[in-house]
Amino acid sequence: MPSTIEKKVERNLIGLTPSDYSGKKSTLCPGCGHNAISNVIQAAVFELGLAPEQVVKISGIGCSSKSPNYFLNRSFGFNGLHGRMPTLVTGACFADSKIEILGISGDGDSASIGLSHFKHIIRRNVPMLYIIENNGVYGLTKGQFSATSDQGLVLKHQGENILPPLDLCMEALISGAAFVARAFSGDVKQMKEIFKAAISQEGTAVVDVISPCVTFNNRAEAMQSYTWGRAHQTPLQEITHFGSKEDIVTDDFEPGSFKEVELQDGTYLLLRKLDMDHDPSDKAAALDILTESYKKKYFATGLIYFSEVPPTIQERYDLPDEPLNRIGIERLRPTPAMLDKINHNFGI
Amino acid sequence: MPSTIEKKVERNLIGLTPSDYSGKKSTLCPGCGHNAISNVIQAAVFELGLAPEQVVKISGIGCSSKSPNYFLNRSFGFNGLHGRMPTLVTGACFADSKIEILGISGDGDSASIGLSHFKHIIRRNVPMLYIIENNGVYGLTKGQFSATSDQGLVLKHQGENILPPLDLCMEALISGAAFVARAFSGDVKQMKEIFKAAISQEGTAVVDVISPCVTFNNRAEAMQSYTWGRAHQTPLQEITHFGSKEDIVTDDFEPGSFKEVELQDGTYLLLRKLDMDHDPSDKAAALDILTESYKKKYFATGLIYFSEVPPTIQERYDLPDEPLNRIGIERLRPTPAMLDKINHNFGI
Amino acid sequence: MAVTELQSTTDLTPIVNDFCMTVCTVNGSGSATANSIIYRALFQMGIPVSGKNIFPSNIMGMATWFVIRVNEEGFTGRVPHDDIVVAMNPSTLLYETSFLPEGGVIFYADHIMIPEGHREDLIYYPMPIKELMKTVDVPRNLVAYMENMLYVGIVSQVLGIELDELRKAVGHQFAERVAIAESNFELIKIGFDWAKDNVEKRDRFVVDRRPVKGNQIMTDGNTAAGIGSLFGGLQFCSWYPITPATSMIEAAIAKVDDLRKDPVTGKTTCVILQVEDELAAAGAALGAGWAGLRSMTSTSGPGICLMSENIGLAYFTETPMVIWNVQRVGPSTGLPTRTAQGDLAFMYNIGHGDVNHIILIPGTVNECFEFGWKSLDLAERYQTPIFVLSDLDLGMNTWVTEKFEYPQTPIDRGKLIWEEDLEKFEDWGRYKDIDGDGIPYRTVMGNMSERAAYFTRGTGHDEYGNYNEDPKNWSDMLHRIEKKLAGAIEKLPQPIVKKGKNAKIGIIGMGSTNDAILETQAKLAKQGLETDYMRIRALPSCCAVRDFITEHERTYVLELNRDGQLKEILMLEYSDLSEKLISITDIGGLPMTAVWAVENILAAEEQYA
Amino acid sequence: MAVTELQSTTDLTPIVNDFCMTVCTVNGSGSATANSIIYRALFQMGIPVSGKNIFPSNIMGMATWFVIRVNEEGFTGRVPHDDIVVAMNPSTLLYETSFLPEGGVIFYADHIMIPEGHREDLIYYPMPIKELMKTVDVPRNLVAYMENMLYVGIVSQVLGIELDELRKAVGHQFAERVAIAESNFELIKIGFDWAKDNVEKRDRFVVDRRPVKGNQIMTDGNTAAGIGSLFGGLQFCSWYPITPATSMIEAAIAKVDDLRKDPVTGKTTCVILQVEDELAAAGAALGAGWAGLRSMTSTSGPGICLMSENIGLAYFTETPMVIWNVQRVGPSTGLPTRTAQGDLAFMYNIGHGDVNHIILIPGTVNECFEFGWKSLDLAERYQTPIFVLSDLDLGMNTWVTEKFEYPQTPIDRGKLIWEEDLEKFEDWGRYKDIDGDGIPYRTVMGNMSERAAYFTRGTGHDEYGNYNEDPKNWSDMLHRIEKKLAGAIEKLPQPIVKKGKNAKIGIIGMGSTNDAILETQAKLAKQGLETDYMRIRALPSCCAVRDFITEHERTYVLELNRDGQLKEILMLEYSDLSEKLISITDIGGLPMTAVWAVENILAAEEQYA
Ligand SMILES: Cc1ncc(C[n+]2csc(CCOP(=O)(O)OP(=O)(O)O)c2C)c(N)n1
Ligand SMILES: Cc1ncc(C[n+]2csc(CCOP(=O)(O)OP(=O)(O)O)c2C)c(N)n1
Ligand code: SF4
Ligand code: SF4
Ligand SMILES: [Mg+2]
Ligand SMILES: [Mg+2]
Repeated sequence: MPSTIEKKVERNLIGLTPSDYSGKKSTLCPGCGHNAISNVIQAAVFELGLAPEQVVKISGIGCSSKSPNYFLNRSFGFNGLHGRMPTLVTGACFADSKIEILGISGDGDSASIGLSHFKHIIRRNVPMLYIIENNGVYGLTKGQFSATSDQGLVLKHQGENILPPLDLCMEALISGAAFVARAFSGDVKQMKEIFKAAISQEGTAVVDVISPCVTFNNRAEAMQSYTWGRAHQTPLQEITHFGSKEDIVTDDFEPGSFKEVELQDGTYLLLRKLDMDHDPSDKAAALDILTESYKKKYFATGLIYFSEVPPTIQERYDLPDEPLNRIGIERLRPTPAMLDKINHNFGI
Repeated sequence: MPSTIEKKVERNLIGLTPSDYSGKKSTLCPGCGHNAISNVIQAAVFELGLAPEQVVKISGIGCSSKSPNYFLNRSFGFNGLHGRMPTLVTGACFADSKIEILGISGDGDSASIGLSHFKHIIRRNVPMLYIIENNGVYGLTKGQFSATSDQGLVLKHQGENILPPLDLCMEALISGAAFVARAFSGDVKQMKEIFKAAISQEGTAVVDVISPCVTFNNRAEAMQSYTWGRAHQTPLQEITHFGSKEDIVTDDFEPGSFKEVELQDGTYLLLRKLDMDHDPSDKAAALDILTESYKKKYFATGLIYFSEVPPTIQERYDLPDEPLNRIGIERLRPTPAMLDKINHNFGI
Repeated sequence: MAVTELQSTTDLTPIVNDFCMTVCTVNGSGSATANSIIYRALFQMGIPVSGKNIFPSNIMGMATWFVIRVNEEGFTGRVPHDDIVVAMNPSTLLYETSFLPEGGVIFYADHIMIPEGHREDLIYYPMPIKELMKTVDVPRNLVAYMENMLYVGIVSQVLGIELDELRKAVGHQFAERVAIAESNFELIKIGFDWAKDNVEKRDRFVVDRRPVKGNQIMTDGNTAAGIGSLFGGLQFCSWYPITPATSMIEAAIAKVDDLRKDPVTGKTTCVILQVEDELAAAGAALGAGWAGLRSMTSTSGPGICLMSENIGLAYFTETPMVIWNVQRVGPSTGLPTRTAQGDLAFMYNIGHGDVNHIILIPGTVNECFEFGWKSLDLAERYQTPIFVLSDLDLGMNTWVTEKFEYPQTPIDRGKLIWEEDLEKFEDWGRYKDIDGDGIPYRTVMGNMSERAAYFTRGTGHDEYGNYNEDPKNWSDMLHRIEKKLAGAIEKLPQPIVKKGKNAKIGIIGMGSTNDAILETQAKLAKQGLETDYMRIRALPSCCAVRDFITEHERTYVLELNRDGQLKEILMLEYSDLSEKLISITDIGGLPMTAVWAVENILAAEEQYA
Repeated sequence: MAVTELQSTTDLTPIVNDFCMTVCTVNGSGSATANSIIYRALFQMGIPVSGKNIFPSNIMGMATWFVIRVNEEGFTGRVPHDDIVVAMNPSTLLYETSFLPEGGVIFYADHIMIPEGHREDLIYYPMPIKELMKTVDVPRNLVAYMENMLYVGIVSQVLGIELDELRKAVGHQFAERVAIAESNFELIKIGFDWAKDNVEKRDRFVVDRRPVKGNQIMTDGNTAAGIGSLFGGLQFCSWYPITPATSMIEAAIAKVDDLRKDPVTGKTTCVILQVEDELAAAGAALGAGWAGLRSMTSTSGPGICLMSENIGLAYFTETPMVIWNVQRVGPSTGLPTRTAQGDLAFMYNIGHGDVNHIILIPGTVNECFEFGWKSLDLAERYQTPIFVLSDLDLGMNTWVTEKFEYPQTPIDRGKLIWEEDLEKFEDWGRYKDIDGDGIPYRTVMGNMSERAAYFTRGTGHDEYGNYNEDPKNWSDMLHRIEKKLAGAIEKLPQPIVKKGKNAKIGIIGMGSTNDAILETQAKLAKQGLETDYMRIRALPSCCAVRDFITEHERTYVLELNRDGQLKEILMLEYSDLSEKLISITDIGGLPMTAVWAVENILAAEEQYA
């Protein structure tokens, strides 16, 4: 559990304790940014009062993609193929639309081999929280460049990276994601609020978490290192997620300095303005801030973009409320009369 | 040959006639937008005075990807795999950097199955003209939705398209392309000037040509139909490509109403302002115009974006000037002394 | 050359219900509809008939051949010659008449010029298509299409196809769209009447009504497979367009609303989703299968290649899913609109590492329906990807087949367990072989029991799904899976044997060549060579196959590929009998013909004479 | 338990140059360097040695075993037990000692607690690692790493590894970085000196210097393959990271600047490019091969799956390219850091439709170098994808091998023709079999002749590359390709036979199991069973293999997979001999051991006794 969770929180809304949300012991490197994310995920799900059985974890291949094994033991998990996590989610999401799907991926996984799936799942608006544990390097294969590596980065066996990085938030934006955020493994407090909001959101919510690889890409000058991240992080706003409107306390803030947003599940998000004055409902502004932060070498975190959710892929089909995977077999097979009709039609 | 080529042009700079640039008889449907593109390509290459042997045509799979067979018979061609054209180009481009590579693709080819390659080849800045013959439908497989199909489009065996289209110009832009244009099979004059400029450009030049499929997606209300295209086309500027500065005639135009651009190969582009007043060197403006034109349902054609070209992938390697595929075998094998040194090093 | 000069052959004894007619048009002209009216009318007259479309890989303007075979004995496989050619495409006329033997018949649109001195041994019927078109008022964009209706009428009249049956066939074709049906029939009738008044029959081919068999239907394998899957309780289908698999999905799309409204809620219980590529199609079907949905995808060779990594994942995570491969000609893009049986060896070995897969091979349209539902049962029962190997000939061509039979057994979801079931197990583990049959029990997401969840991975795992690199654990896991699937063998569709009289020679075949091989068997018998014919319907093969090979002196394995892939698989499975197997193969992209098979078997037999 | 209580075994006769020592650490602690210093020093002393890293699929903090085997006779394959354990990882100590037989030796860091009553039949050497570390000043982040140098010193002293050779080995390891070498050696010496003063030798294992063989080198197969490819004139290599193939490319990256400066211009003649995935890696290598560059890619099982569509395209368009598969354990993600020979059947059949592929199978590090350059020649000569099948054991572990031999033949670009060459042909066509050997002449882009260009396609094409759907054309094309590749068979690396004395029993193996099988052969001979051993180095196999099988009463095919894949392929190729082949397989992810092979062969032999 990250230190941000106060000791007193022993049981959540549904009476479970934090340990009900824990996972296997991590086998990632000590200090790996991904471990922080695992901890925050379990804290966020705990605080939302979701039973672990209501969550499903699906991932690709990589250190990042191994991490679902290290949180939420009682949730189903699928550690699939490199780059193909979104494809598994696309099929699984129809089985039971009440289940929250967490997709966990790496930068190699989503920005290289899986880029097309990443973009197409957003286009389909598959309801899920899509987390990229972005360290700008291939961790599990021991330090090669990924498509988000800084240009000019030098790695031991690879030489210098000659290509410019791509920005997964920008990609998500133009693919039509209605919730795009960037977080940092060095700031678990902000990350937790973002995750809580993202889970409350319908449709595809994308969170690109800069998550240092302490073993292969953590030199102070690297843009995905702890040092650089800590020195350059520029939160776009202070985010707090609230279970209900009543919980929101804004007495301390000046009027006009904050904004309340109601999420689809009736929970609330409070955004408090900081220096940046970024309007997350403005797509052009969102694109601008991404371009600018890269150019000016600062590290914008927080809610990049947020809008009304277009219909999800499930909503575009006329499915029963019941989970599809529980529908009894007698309701799945058309009747003999229907077959007679077909035979009749193809017959004489 | 499209009607825009005046009769008198019988021989080009290098003494060849238009028939030296022709291809096999097209087996596409009469009226298919792709046929117009084939014609314009051969006209553009003819007018640039490039020998057909200096051009290579590489494509994926689809009606669009078949079309390289129908122009430039004397150019090498490779009709590869569905969606993988950019990968072939990535390898082939190193063989001889003096060859102009034309990549021909369809919307299914580049926006669905090949989306990741499309984006990564741009990121690598592989020198080529990347043409998408975009009809918003799968032609060769007889009419299914592609990722650029209009939302709400109805096709015979498919029902209604439930997903929003993606915009390949926008994708090219954020992937870092330094030349992004949109053309229309119904406007061969503009297309030809764009192609000429794009071929003169180093690095990846992307031209998304809206190219109606008369058989499966040409109903008047469809955004990729001739009717809709003709009714809504809004050229962003008048484009003319000139072989040299001396050829440029601007007497007719008001000062300030045009702009000259020198291309890397010493040729020139003249852009004459029209109603839109779009600055193609402004990336944010380019993104805006794409978003806006989709929202407001007009059809912006012309040069969307144009900038200084970052180093191409070839320039990032220190290659000889000679074509690599002609280097003699004796220059490819390290010497016995070099092997001795290795053996020595691994030995005792 | 004046057409009237052409002489009829002297012998005019009718040949009843036995000919092969090829209609030669350019594609995109709408001739498919015209041809379907002809074969449908024949079908309605109780005459065995098939329709095969030999089409190019493009959309419009290239030569296309539509072959209608009529055969009293019910042999409707392909034949290598034509008896009748209907020529509507000037550019290929010479080529097509080369398939006509002496006495062959050619109907041709009379604006086509028959070159001077062209074969005098044929019977020519010029058709005044352009002339007759002038008598009607047809919108310009429909002219080419409507011209086809004229040949329907003319040809039908000359052959003896009944006008009433044509009318019924038109009605069937256009269903509710009565006005369109009317205008089509009008042209057919004009052709028909013109022929009645103007054509003197000079050839021997005629059709004659037969008692209608009530249990027969006419359709194609892809339609059957699509519908069969819906009857199998298909809940999720992800796909990417590819010829010749697309029409299978389109058949399912066309019927899903009718067939799959949940009787309780009126909502749909089946999602069909086009995705970005075959990697995604396989991944999504796998994800759905994993999550407890009955799932399927359908593709052809190139798509299978792209699915191979996912297939290995499904195999090793023991996830149910069904993959149809409607085969076309490979390698590579190959001949996308031609037929073959060339993907067998690849699929049997697909995926890196050790695998063993189950392949179902339907040989009739009826079986496409049956394997449509059955494959979903097998996938869930054995928790593995089930492949169904069809092909373009079976999938896209039109066959007479028996009525689809309502599934004899209820939907089988295998060892899928929910909250209550879990209670029964003291020590459940996802990969634990509790019953000793190698098949573990399976939970799926949404199961709210605290004990239900497990972590699925393509990496080494123990009985509980935990990561494990221990050599023995790995080996045990792989051997259990092998055993699990070995247990399936005798439960798969058994081979079908058609016996000859005291035959010493065997023939083995699979899939769409069934008609041609049945005809081969009959022809061979006529020539004094009795054979038994076994059609394999699933791999790995069951012990009946061993018995069959053992019982025969030698067995010919007939297949449409270069390398004799089925024969190779049988050689491995029955290596002690391998000398008894003789491979006969053809790889030209067209359906098998009995003539070819007979010729090759007899040639091979000579060395044993 | 006090360590001093432990008794030495009574018999102290030295066992010279014959033991297996496993160093147990956690990964990420830098022990690889320490271990390499040990085996390098042994190598320098002229003693046959190998080093195998048995590591988990993660980056840091999990148990890792490094196995150093020393064997006078040169058998350095894996053995299933340990003689000596060096224990630095408390969590796995009990597990590791279970591999020690009675009299086994255990060196352990003395902060590890040996549980009370733990095996008394072992010889324990506590190492005061933490204590000794206090005597030196090491930056905190290097402490764990430097601790390893201490065990190097202690163990070496006890075994008799010479200090001078350790110093040389350290120098070799750090090359120019002299200061680092110094500080490492300092710790080794502290350990060494401490042992000299404090350890009483109570075990039997010692090493003794042997005459150094001048023709030997020590390295791993991936390094050899990467360098071999550069000597093969590799011009383009596209790749995507995957264990255990990555280090092959990294070896090429490390050397490309030194080795591949064009002697004329001083520029580079070889491009190595990491791309977005294996689809792109294969596509780019194919594009480069097509364009006239000598091209290659390297991957492992999951990547091979993704390359399958491109492989079919390369096969059918007859495009040269080389694909290395450094195998790991499948199916699926499997055991990514363990070794196997399980991809053979898949690769032999890879691609839909009929294919036949050439596979080279190096069995020594030296051959990795040789096949590195040779594969590029074969690819261009036969205009087809050439597969090279290595594995993790061969590729990533350290072996003593013969010096790399400079290629005996100049680079062969096959029938690649340019402008002048074209003049010689009257009627050139890209797919025309001008020489009757099935191999056509090939032009590439940049050729400025008006006649050079052709249109390459994966669809049916005639001799000139034009689109063609004609059945005979298709069949002819496929059969020519078959013939072309059949012509290669006797030109591929021939099998190597090691004869026993009048042996009636054969053994067939391939690849990295060579060492274990050589040892098996020797062990069997000692037990009275003479065998001949044939190592297959390429498929399809040549007639020498037929002869070998024929000449032996029976032949055991030994391989590291579940299904006996090599045996199956041989059964198909020599079906008449299939009863003579007996499959012995193991699939646990570890290299083969002679003990296991001997046991299995003897057990099988019993039924013939
Ligand atoms: C098809 C395939 N190709 C390559 C690999 C090897 N591989 C495993 S993890 C990985 C990269 C992971 O990088 P990333 O997604 O950034 O995750 P990280 O380890 O950095 O968290 C690769 C290439 C694979 N497993 N499958
Ligand atoms: C791997 C693979 N999947 C599917 C196909 C089938 N296929 C051929 S063309 C095509 C779509 C072509 O659409 P597009 O790229 O838009 O080209 P168009 O025909 O519309 O010009 C598809 C899916 C294929 N050839 N290969
Ligand atoms: S290698 Fe990097 S990404 Fe992987 S676990 Fe270690 S620190 Fe994390
Ligand atoms: S089907 Fe459409 S895209 Fe294809 S050739 Fe015809 S009009 Fe063009
Ligand atoms: Mg990463
Ligand atoms: Mg298209």
